[in-house]
Amino acid sequence: MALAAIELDLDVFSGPFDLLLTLVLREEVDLLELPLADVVLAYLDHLEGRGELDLEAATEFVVLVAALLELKSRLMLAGDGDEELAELEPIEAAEELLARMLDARRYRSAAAHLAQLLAREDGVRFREAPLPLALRRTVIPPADGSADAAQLGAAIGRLLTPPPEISLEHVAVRIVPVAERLAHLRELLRRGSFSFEEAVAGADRMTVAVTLFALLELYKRGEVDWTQAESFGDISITAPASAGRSPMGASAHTRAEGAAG
Amino acid sequence: MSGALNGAARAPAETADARALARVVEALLFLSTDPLTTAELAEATESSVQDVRDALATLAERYAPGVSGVRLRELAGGFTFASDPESEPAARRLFSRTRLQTLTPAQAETLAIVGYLQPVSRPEIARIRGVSADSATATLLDRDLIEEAGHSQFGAMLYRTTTRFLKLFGLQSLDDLPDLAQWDPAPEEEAQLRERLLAAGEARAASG
Amino acid sequence: MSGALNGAARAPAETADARALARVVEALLFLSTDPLTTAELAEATESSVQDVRDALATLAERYAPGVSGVRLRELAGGFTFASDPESEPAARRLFSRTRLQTLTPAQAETLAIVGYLQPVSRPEIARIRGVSADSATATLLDRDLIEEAGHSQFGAMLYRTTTRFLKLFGLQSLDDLPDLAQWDPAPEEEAQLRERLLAAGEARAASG
Repeated sequence: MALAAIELDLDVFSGPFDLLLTLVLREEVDLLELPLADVVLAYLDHLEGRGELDLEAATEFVVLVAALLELKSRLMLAGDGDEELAELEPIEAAEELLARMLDARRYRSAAAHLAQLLAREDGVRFREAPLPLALRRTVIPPADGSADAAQLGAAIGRLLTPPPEISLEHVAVRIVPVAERLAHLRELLRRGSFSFEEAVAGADRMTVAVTLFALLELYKRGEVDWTQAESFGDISITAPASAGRSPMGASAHTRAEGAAG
Repeated sequence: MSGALNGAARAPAETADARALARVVEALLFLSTDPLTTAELAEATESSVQDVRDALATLAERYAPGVSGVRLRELAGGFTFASDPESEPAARRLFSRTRLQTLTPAQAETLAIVGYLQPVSRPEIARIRGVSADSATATLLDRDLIEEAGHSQFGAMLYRTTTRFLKLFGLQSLDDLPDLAQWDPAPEEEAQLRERLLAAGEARAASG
Repeated sequence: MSGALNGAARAPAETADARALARVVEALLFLSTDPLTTAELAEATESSVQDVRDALATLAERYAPGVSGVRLRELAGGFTFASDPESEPAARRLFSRTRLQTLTPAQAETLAIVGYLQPVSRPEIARIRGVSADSATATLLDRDLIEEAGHSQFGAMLYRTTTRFLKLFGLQSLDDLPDLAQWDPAPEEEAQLRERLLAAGEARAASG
């Protein structure tokens, strides 16, 4: 028996299971919108209906669903940048992932909006008849010599240009080393107390995030004390009142320093 | 019925010249596949833009819902005639050629990205979607909803939306697309997401 | 059949159903490229031929000369809308002007590839451009800027430029095509232009 016999009736798709696979591979059904749990439930229903277990078909099903699951989780993790993400500090990776998720979400919502617009225009057609012959005959061809051959040369020049090493440039997050931020905070601390705002004046989002991470690190090591009067308020940072405050533990140190380097 | 038409004759169409202009504008809109701007109509009819506007107002009454099976629509920066949806069942029976089918989610998403970011390259679309956009892009090109728009500085082909896109989606211009920020999560939700991601990232770093 | 267009049939259009049918027939005639017979219209609208005739009579009044710039005409066994001849001068101004198009980037690129490499096959053009060249090739053929030049050894159609191409660009012969040195990023390379274009195209395709 074939898995094709399993009929699915889901929001995004209804039809036989093997067609679903084809459509997923051709990107005509969005895997991200496909509830795999429902697919599994439909399969279990199917099994129950038959009253017997075809071991071969069951194995095939498990393999296929596992492959779909893996594919789907990769999609959800925004695929192509995984190696890059792995090299980022956790906080950087989190920011990058967040930015990507928000972006994906914006365009997914925009896509839903477009689908609504299209649905609103359902049943509207336009005339697409060619012009009557009498009018078509009046087409005026551009005059001889009116085109510039230089545009042909320019087009070839563009086509001869090899692509740059693939352009992750516009994707890549600027790397802000924690060590540099640690040094910056220590330098400020030597001059007495300061506020977090001062420490990150004019800095970009990534630097702000890494500075906060560095600040946490200094706090763990007992090098600073900080207070924040209210949520989202400025943070004031001072040298610790008692120098005897013990650090959080050697293992945390080692890991953070390893990451910072 | 002719009664509706006579009743529609307001001030602008009262002179014989104004009525003649409305007829010519009507014929041009009928002939043209693309929406025509008031400037194009004025130039073709050798009239003022104001006279063209008056003619369009006359036609809007002549082609009002319930009066005519054809509607005068303002789309893609110009004016065009379109069928009234009430005739769709009959149109479906008569014409084998179907109108634009609905878009798959992948196509809608790709179209949204091109709509908002144009001109935009395929690698960039793929980056935002997290998956390749090749087949969706090809289909959208095929359906004349997007078109090529030169090359990026890195040599990748750039894409933009077409006039047909605006027409089929009932838009006057790209400015009719709502601000993307309206789909941003609330600040609390964003903060929550950030925390969860950070926690996951730290767990991964600790285990790795 | 005779008399379908003379305005004798006022009474039927007085009912709401008859008016609705007239609107749908109007929309179908508007959308159709070819004349439609009363039988076709009756089938599409699921009405009787007599009701369709009455609807056509109503439309004949609505689209009478001097009333509308579009005419309802009975041709070769069917009905069709056509623009009124009074609009022809304006239509000529409008459509002959918009026909004077410059080359789109895709067309310029395809034309440049044919110009410099001729004879060249469509698959080769697509490989160099990294995207399909079908629609650009069709337009260039249509405008008589390129023409077919036999088949390659693998059976693909080959293209070359035409005399019209030389005239349009004001060239005496293909030798007058601009020297590429000023646009060539690596003029010192020994390889043939064709090989280098294919290599760059494939690199672009690989990079997305």
